[in-house]
Amino acid sequence: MSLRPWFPLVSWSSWAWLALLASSLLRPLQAEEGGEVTGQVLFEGEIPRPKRIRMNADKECDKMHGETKVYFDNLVVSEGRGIRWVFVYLHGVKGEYPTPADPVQMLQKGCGFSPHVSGVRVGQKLEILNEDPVPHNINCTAKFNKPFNETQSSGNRKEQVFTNAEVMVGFRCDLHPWMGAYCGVTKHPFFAVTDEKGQFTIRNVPPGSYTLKAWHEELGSQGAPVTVTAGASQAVTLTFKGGQ
Amino acid sequence: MTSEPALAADWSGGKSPYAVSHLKLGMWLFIVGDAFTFAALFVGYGYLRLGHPEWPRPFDTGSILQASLMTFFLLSSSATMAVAVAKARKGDASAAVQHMVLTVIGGLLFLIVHALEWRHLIQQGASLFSNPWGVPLFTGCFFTITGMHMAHVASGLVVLLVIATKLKHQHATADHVEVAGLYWHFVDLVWMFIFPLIYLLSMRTR
Amino acid sequence: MSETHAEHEAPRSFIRRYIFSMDHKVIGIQYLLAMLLLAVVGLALTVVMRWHLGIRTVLRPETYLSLMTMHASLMFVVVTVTPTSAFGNYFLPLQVGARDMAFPFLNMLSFWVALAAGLVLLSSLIVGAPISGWTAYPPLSAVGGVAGPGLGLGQTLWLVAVALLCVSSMMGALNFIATTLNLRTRGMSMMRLPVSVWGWLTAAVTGLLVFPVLSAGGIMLLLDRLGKTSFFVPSGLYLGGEVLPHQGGSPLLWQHLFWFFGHPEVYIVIVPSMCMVTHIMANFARRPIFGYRYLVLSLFGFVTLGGVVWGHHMFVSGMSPYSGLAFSILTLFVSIPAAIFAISWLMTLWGARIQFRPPMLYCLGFVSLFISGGVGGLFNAQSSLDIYLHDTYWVVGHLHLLFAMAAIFSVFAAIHFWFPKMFGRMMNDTLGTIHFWFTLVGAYIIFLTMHYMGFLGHPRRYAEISQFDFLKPAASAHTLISVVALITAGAQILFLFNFFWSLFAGRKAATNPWNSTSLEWTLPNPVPFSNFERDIPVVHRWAYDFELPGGAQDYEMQTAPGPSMDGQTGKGVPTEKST
Amino acid sequence: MRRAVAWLVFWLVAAGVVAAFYKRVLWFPPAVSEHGLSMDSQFSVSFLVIGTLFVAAQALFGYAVLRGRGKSGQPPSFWPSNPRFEKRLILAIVGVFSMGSEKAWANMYFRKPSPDALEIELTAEQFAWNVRYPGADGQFGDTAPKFITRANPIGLNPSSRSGGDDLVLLNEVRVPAQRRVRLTLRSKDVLHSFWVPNLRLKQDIVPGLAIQVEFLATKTGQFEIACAELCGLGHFRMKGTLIVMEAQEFDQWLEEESE
Repeated sequence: MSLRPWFPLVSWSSWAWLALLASSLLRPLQAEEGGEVTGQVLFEGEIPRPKRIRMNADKECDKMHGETKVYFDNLVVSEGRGIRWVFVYLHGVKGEYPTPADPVQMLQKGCGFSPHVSGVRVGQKLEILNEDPVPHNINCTAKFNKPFNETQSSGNRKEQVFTNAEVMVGFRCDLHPWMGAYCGVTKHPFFAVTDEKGQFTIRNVPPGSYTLKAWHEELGSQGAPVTVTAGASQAVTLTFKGGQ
Repeated sequence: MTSEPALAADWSGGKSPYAVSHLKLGMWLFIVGDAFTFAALFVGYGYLRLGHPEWPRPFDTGSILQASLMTFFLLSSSATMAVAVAKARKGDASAAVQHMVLTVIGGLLFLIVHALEWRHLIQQGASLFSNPWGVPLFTGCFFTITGMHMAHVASGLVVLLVIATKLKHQHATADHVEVAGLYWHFVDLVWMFIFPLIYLLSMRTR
Repeated sequence: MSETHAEHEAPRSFIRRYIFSMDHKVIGIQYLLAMLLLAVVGLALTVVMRWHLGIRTVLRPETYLSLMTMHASLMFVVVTVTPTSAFGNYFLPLQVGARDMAFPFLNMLSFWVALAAGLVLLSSLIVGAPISGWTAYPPLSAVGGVAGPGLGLGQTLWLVAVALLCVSSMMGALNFIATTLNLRTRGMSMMRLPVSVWGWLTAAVTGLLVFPVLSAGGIMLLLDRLGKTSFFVPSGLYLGGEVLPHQGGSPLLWQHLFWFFGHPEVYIVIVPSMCMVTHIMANFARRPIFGYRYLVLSLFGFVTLGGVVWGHHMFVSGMSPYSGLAFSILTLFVSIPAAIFAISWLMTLWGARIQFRPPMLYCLGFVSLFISGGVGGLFNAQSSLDIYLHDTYWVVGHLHLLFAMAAIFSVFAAIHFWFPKMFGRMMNDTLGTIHFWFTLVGAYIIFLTMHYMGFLGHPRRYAEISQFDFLKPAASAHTLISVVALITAGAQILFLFNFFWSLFAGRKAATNPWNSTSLEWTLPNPVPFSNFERDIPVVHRWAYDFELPGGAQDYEMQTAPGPSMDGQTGKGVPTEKST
Repeated sequence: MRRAVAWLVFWLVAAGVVAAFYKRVLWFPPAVSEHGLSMDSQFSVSFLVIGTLFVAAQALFGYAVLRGRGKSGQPPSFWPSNPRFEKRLILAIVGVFSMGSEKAWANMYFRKPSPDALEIELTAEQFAWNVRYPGADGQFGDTAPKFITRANPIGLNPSSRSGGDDLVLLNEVRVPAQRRVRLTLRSKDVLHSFWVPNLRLKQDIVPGLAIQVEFLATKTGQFEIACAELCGLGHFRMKGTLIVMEAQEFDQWLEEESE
């Protein structure tokens, strides 16, 4: 059996077309029924100085960055006090939602995980790729899913499916101890990760009352009640206190 | 020197030149080996205990009295076992069986009081990995060592019962009783290390 | 009360006779075959590892580590039991003149438990073998899967296998001691025992004393893993992104317990090997053993010293430097009993008319390897030098030369020597000779190079060496080792072929093909179920009356009356009247 | 013919071994520490004595075997053994080694800690070396596992007074030459071993213990730190660098780093 090199291209693109078609059919339907939760996660207290990663611990990692300084991503606060990398999700969602076929990607790149925080659905593929010329290690410290711990050589692709909801599944690379990532595993699609300004948007939420939960690697988690009405946007602001 | 015919019989193979039965020799060897198991556990216990300046001493007078009671049961069961061996040697099977039953009762009482003690400790929040009195390893060592010992006592009871039954039906000999006795005394001896090292050294001092 | 099986009939059914047999001869062969199988698996792992290290990087680091762990553990199961359990089982009762072991049922149990240990070990290979090495140092081995792949279920299975091995070895040891002490035939005084029996006895005594310690340590480690106790796990470990709940244990405690077993364990393997070699060598040198009494004394030396030198595995472990000092000096004293053996071999060979048959070749190879490995030990034994050599390839080379290669040579010698008695056929001499030379030269090239790599400071258990500049020169050495190792491993096919081919098509063996002296050679092939069909023969001399002046033949069987060179003629020998 | 080939092989191997030793292929890396030099001399003595013993024993054994070849019909000849001589030889060897070796050992371990040694703390983890200098106040801040995060790898207590100026590096140990350095070795998780071949220094790092070792580096340069105790899947990659600098250069660097 020999496959032409264009075969995966065609098959993937046809899947993509199908997905696009399906989503274009579904979206107007949901938009009418669902509401939207947006907001911002803010930091209170003295904004900590970002800490530099000593990349020279691994010469090859150092080479990738040249003179650029790299900082830890554990607590990133913007000038407007928005906290980046907060995982926000709705608690108390009922009903079944189809699992997307596309995988969520997590890269090991430049001796760091990218994205640092992401979300994946139960049953959806999480694809971990090592794009660096050096080997990494994926140490997944899941509690409610099967943990695993293995070396990932340069260019290797690993696919993982989680069977239980878990916020958050931690990932580390023990070969480069400054590397860490988190992935929230949820049963429904109503989650988001805050951006540089600490802002997030969760779309197409079926009307109802929920708890909006926010999780941060170092600051812990908190929740706030939200009530979503169809076609409306609900704005929520959450505040984490730092330096306790 | 024994007489020639007896010697010839002894030497015809399959018999011992030292006039010790295989079973007895085997039991002695087992005891030597098993003593090393307990020795290693005790060494580990001592090593860990010395590493912790504030090793807990939670046992009050009541617990020590209870442990003394256990010691009493076990010691007296050893005494009845010694009598059973002597009776069996004399050929008085029924008296031997009686004393073995007494031994089993002593052992059972020991186990029951011991189990009650365990239950009491567990109710107070003691487990293999934590306890309310401080260093978690205290109960780790306690349960491991006494547990090993209890397992030995329990299996000893089974052996005693089997041999007593067999003796009653003339399927066992005085040799069997003696070997079972050896084991039982060994188990008792181990307890004589456990009692001071684990109980008395962990007595509450005011 | 009788447990000898002289009084019951040989079992008729196939299962009772060949599978669940209580006959020591069947059990000996079962051990031999099972261990050959496990050894082949262990060797296959070596091939993969050497391919990875020296030729092409094909394994993930963790896979390399699990293969390494499994190789060591399998070989340690195999090598440990083969010299004693396989040959001891078959030949100890024959050589002391007994109808069976003292406890035939225990003997059967011991084999099946050992086999179970081997199978559980193999099953851990299937679920993901541990990566903690055969020493299983905690906390790596004690805290479960957070410490690395294979350290969850795989490590637990590994521990179960070790526990089973302990039980099996203790049953075996008990049996061997009881048999040797209790079942000797008339005239077989302790000082007339063939040296091989002394070796098995020594191994059994050592095993009886140290396996319980390992099992106690194993119980504690298992409780740490399953019961969350903290015997070996200190407080505040941070692993996998969180602080572990364990509190207050000591990793060094495991090292003490483990090496209290682990060091004598080396003697459990090598002492019976040395003794079998001594026995076989006397036969092919046609010479009485030089200094039999000293040999026996030095065996006591091995047992005693073996129990007090475990700390030399821990010179840099963080234990008190004063104990390091003491252990170092005590360890140097081990060279005394070892040298007594070496001198005895040398003197036995000196001026002898050597018959260069394969069993003898393997014995000579053993002696050479033993000397090489032994003098290497004089470096490690010095605590100050061990700072440099500890955990480097020097140690790997040293232990393989002695513990693995020398021991396996003694097994080869024993297989070739006793094959005619066990299977009634001779093995092929030419194949044996070729296999011998390949293995000897291979062993030397591989393991001397490893010693040499130790000079570089090359740490052992490295899955790859590309990270370190100071290891760059070792790359070509790794390639050399790998190529030679593959050839040497390939040469083992010769042996396997020889073994199985001779099993069915070898030349039929005479009753005493090597003109040997000990009791097993008085028996017909195949050896009858109760060994000695009529009365057990009376022994009149030791087993090493070769080259007696004025004899018609150049040897005397132990059963032959008359003056002997054992220096005890007249002592303990029954008069003719009493037979 | 066979004999000629055997001799050829023998001499080739012998020449190869001699050449390898002479050219120092796979030889010890040069020692750069004070105690390393005494260890090297102890090794040389051992190498000479044990090497001689090794060659003598193998040669004697080989000779005995070769003599036994092709002999038949001759009466065996015994070599009168001299057990007393043999015993003395072995005791002498034991004596020489225990004295020499233990002296080197004592030199390293049984000396008073020098009061003016530079204090450095090394915390090993899977699979990296965290290096800590006490900073300007000369005091280490207190640490606890519960404070450990990725950005705070050794778990410095944020409210610790003396910890604020602690300098924490990764995989890089800088020390001045010709000054005693006291390393405090700790581990966050499993056993590791601090191994610098050039320093002739190897010390296991045991979690739960703080093991101190002292050394004095005599030469400047960069040397590799390897882990010598199996610590998990990244064991082979646990690499650090020891940088020995001139004293003033070191002071300057320390000042710059802790600004």
